[in-house]
Amino acid sequence: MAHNIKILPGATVCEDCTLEGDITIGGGTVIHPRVSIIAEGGPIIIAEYCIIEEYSTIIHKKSDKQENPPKPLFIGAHNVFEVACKLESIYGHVGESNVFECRSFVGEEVKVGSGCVIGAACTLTAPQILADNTVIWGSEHHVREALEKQPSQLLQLDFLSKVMPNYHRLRKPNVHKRQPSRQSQEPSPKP
Amino acid sequence: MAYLTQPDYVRYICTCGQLKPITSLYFCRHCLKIRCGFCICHEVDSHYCPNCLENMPSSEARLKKNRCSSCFDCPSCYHTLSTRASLVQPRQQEGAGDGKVENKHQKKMYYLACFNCRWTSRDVGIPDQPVASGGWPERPNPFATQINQLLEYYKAIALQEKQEKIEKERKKFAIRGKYLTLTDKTGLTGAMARNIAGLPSSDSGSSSIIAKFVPSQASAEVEELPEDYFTKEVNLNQITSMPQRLLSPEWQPTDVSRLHPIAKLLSVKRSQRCRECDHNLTKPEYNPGSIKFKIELLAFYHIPEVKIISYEPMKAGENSTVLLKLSNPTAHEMTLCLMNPEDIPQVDNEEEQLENSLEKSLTLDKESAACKPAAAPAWRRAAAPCVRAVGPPVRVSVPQRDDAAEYDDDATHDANDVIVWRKANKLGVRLQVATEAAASRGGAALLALALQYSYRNTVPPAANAPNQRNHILYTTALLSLGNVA
Amino acid sequence: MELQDTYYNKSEYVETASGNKVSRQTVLCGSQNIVLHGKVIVQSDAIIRGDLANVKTGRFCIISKGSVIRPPFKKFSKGVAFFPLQMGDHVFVGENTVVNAAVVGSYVYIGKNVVIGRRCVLKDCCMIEDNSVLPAETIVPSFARYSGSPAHLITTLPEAMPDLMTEFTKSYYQHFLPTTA
Amino acid sequence: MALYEGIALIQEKQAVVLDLGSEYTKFGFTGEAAPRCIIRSQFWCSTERRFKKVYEYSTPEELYDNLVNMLHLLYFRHVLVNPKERKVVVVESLLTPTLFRETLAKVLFTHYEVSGAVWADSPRMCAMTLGAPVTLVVSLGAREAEVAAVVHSCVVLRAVQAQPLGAAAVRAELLHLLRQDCGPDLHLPDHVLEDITVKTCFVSPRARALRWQSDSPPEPARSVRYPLARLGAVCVSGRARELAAEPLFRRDNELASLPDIVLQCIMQCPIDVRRALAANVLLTGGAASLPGLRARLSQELAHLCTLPPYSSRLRLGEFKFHRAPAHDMSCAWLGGALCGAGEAGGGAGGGRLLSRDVYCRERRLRDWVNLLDNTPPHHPQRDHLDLTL
Repeated sequence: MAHNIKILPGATVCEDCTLEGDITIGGGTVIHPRVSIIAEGGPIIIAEYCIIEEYSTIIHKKSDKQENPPKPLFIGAHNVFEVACKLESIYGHVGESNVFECRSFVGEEVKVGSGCVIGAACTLTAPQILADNTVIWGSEHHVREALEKQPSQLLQLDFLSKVMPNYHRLRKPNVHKRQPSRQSQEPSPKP
Repeated sequence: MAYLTQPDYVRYICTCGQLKPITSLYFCRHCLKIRCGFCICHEVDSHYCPNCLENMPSSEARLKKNRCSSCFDCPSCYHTLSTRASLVQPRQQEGAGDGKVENKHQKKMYYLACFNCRWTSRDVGIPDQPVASGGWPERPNPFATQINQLLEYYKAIALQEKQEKIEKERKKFAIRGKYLTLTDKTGLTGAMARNIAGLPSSDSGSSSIIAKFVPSQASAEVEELPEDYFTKEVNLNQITSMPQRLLSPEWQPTDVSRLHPIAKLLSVKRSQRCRECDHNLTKPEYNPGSIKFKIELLAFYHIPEVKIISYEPMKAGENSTVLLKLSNPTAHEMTLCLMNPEDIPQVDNEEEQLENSLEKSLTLDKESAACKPAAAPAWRRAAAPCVRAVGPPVRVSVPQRDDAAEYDDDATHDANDVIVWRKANKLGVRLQVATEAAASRGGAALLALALQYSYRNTVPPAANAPNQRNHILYTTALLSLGNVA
Repeated sequence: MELQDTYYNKSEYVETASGNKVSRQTVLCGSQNIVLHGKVIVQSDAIIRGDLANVKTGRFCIISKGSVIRPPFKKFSKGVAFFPLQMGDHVFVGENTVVNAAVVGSYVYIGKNVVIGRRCVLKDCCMIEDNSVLPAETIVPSFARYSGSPAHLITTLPEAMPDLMTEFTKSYYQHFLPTTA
Repeated sequence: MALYEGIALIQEKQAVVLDLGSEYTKFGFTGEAAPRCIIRSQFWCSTERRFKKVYEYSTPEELYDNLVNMLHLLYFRHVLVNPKERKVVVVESLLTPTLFRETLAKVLFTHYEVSGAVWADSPRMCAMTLGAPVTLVVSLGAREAEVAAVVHSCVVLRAVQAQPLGAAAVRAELLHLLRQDCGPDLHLPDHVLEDITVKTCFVSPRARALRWQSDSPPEPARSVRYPLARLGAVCVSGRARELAAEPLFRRDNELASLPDIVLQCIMQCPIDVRRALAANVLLTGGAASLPGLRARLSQELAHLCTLPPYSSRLRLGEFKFHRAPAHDMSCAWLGGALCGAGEAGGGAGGGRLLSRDVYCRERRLRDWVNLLDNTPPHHPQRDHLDLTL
């Protein structure tokens, strides 16, 4: 598989990660150690200000249903992937400001909107579309609609991007664009 | 730990006949008997909130209906709510938004939020509070006035009934009496006499309540389903589930927008008491955060513990070997003897004893033997043991527990047919067992093992009691040794 | 039943002077901020995030394979911080468990595949069963046995829990032996 | 603080009120307006490591153990009082099996050593919440529908009717209908069926229900996509939502539908209270909260009155319905709480309180089916009965 990892300036990406395929990592995003991002079915684009914690896995799966050339898996800004969560997708688009809690699993044919919370240890396998601000929790997969979007994690990102370089070997940003691929309303973090 | 994560392989037979693992048994030092949660008396010791871990005096707990005044549960997912601060002015925004813009005029307002399902008190329009704890609006019971009225009514009736009864008693007495009373002579009733004397009528209060009472009115009009019910889209997220409704029994909201934070239910610390001698078996420390006990008479600290190390498969009609670990939890050396249950002396009245003791512990009077509490020979019913120890009884001596002993690592191997190893207060023994020939294949192989052990009683004896400190006690354990092959 | 011996590859583990046995296959970030108080076992693929904040464990703790010990994050009105994570003595953390707690007391048993949410406080003597999820900021009182997702109180634990946990972690340590081959 | 709470606090020790239903248990204090807790009638069974229902028993001993565990949960986890110190009001159905009653008494008196208990039947308790002299109590429980006429605080025993037309019947029908839509392999656990019933089902008016049986069914209500934990979702069709409660009204030759047993109950009552009964119907029980159920029952009753065998024997006038001052599920409990405030809690004792001493002597409960308890004192048979005691 051709590895083509693009890391935009301002991103913090630990070296102790598995990155395979065509991956773009937006500015301000923090990727903790032991993360696997595998773009086997097509490119993966991770927008700005995402947090991807230990042992999380993001896979762009290969599938016959994919059109040719495959559409990229686009992951919006401000998403939080907590420890050991897993996102598998064939095509698709993940909105912004979602929280994938610890040990959650989002299967191939789940479309995630914006502001959603996939609760800890929830396993979504059946094809479904999560409307904006959906909150799923518990073994029974209770669903409710949150009143407002999940608060952004800019402060945490700020902290992490300051602290992590002191302790981890990082991958260097290799793309020097003026602006990330997508316009964002948020001010860019102080480097 | 095996006791928490594995099935109970070794179960002891409690004095009341229940089968329990050693961890849920108690040992009454005064009766010298094993007790279990079933045959002891539980008592509420103190109330505390399991979330903020604050004690609440029981009178206050009663007043507050056993609910904490500062902690709340989420009405949507039952998880504990967290208090979150937000700064009002210039605009309502997330408190942690940007710290630098903050100025002196900003005021902190608090709301409740659930970290599990993201419910917030703002979802249902509860205004934010200026103080971090409490102050959340309370809701009255929707039926309060009606129920008040009913309560008064029935109380009045009960009072009236009581008075009538007293009146009747008095009359009966009066008629039997030697002298005629005023009322008898004049034919006045008590009420009339009171009236004449200008005394307040005895039952005027209650009778007026009774007279004023308005019973519920039935109506022929029943609410029909609204017309749009058949065409309206159902939003499942807006309707509460049964558990959500029942969480607040007074309101039972059907609509999600009516959910309200639920004050946290308190927990109790329990003390446990022997029913026979009324001595405490456990008594926890008052402090909710403490894990210590003032009194802790656990079987785990007083009777020898049997653990299975390994065993050969049991075959019907054949002998096998079982490796057991025996430990002595007491501070005195213990002589242990493993035997078959029928070898326990006074075998013939063992069963009777079982029942008698339970009877005594559970009921007041012994004559009422007609109704036997159900629990008596529970273990006999549960399963008939089909494996028994063979050969001469295993008699060993186990040293006392010594906390320093763990540091010297010399496991002395006084290699022996019976004793496999010795280590501090523990030893491994090899036991020959035989499976009954009639045991059905695939059935549970249960070994009933009686333990005879010496026990040094450390309770200072009563002044007049004979100073008997060393006892020979018996207990029986049931060991599950897989299935009969 | 008695605990069986567990064997490990001698070359894989580092044994410290205080008796800690730590696998080389772990990720100990910011190891200067991690204090293991002796006779602690950290098995392969466990992650301890000392870089975020201090992590302290007591004696005789067992951190099983694939578990993540991670100090929790908290937003204040005037800034952010990662809380230090404290763990008492005789704590067992099962496989693939994520611990985001602020405090884990002594004599605590956490099963496998458990998620302990941010800033949870587990008091002394409690047990979280396998596959449970403890949402953020849960306080688990002593002698409580929690289970389910979201986890709630199922039943209480025996009074002898401290002794049970002590015995368990000690014998686990004693039965955790290097392969002789 | 509300006044009724004030009253309750003056009393020394409020008694506890127990309504142990087959699905839900209601438990709380006398003199209060609502139970302290309504929980499923189940407890954590540590030997089997699962939740066990109280009514899951095969032997009296197992029932005894179940009740001990359940009451332990109620006393020490929910209302947090010492059982010894409190009298108990037990609210029970008239048709509670003798074994269950006796075992419960044994548990209360011997295991928990309560000092006294009152056994109160639920129809009378439901009627107490109204204060009306004559009431026809129709209670739709988890398993059974029971109809009883309460006339001046007495249940007309010979007119008591019961049929297995409770919430369970609705759930069974719902599953049946869902299987017609989604295929026969659909398996849904009970709590999911309960949730679907509670959230989506309703009872359509009689006119609409008749159209469902005709050749031109009405336009069904909107279908609902109900998400399931693992299997994605199940589509609850409008038809299923609407027809799930129909078994309650389905008539057959045995005349065992809900309106039928209501009318039969009235028919078997003395002629001079029948009109009053029809004008004082109280529909309670957990299953009664289904939207539209009251309206439908009212329509069915009005219609059925005009048909044989009722048309020739009943002249009832209008059916009128009461609204109890409690939620459907806790109505009988509230009656118990009111009753207990007058009796057990007030310390007045009253003739109905069974004290521990008496129980220990006699070892039995009074029961309406027992000749010992319902033979009048001067009846010729009475002496004979006393001899056998």
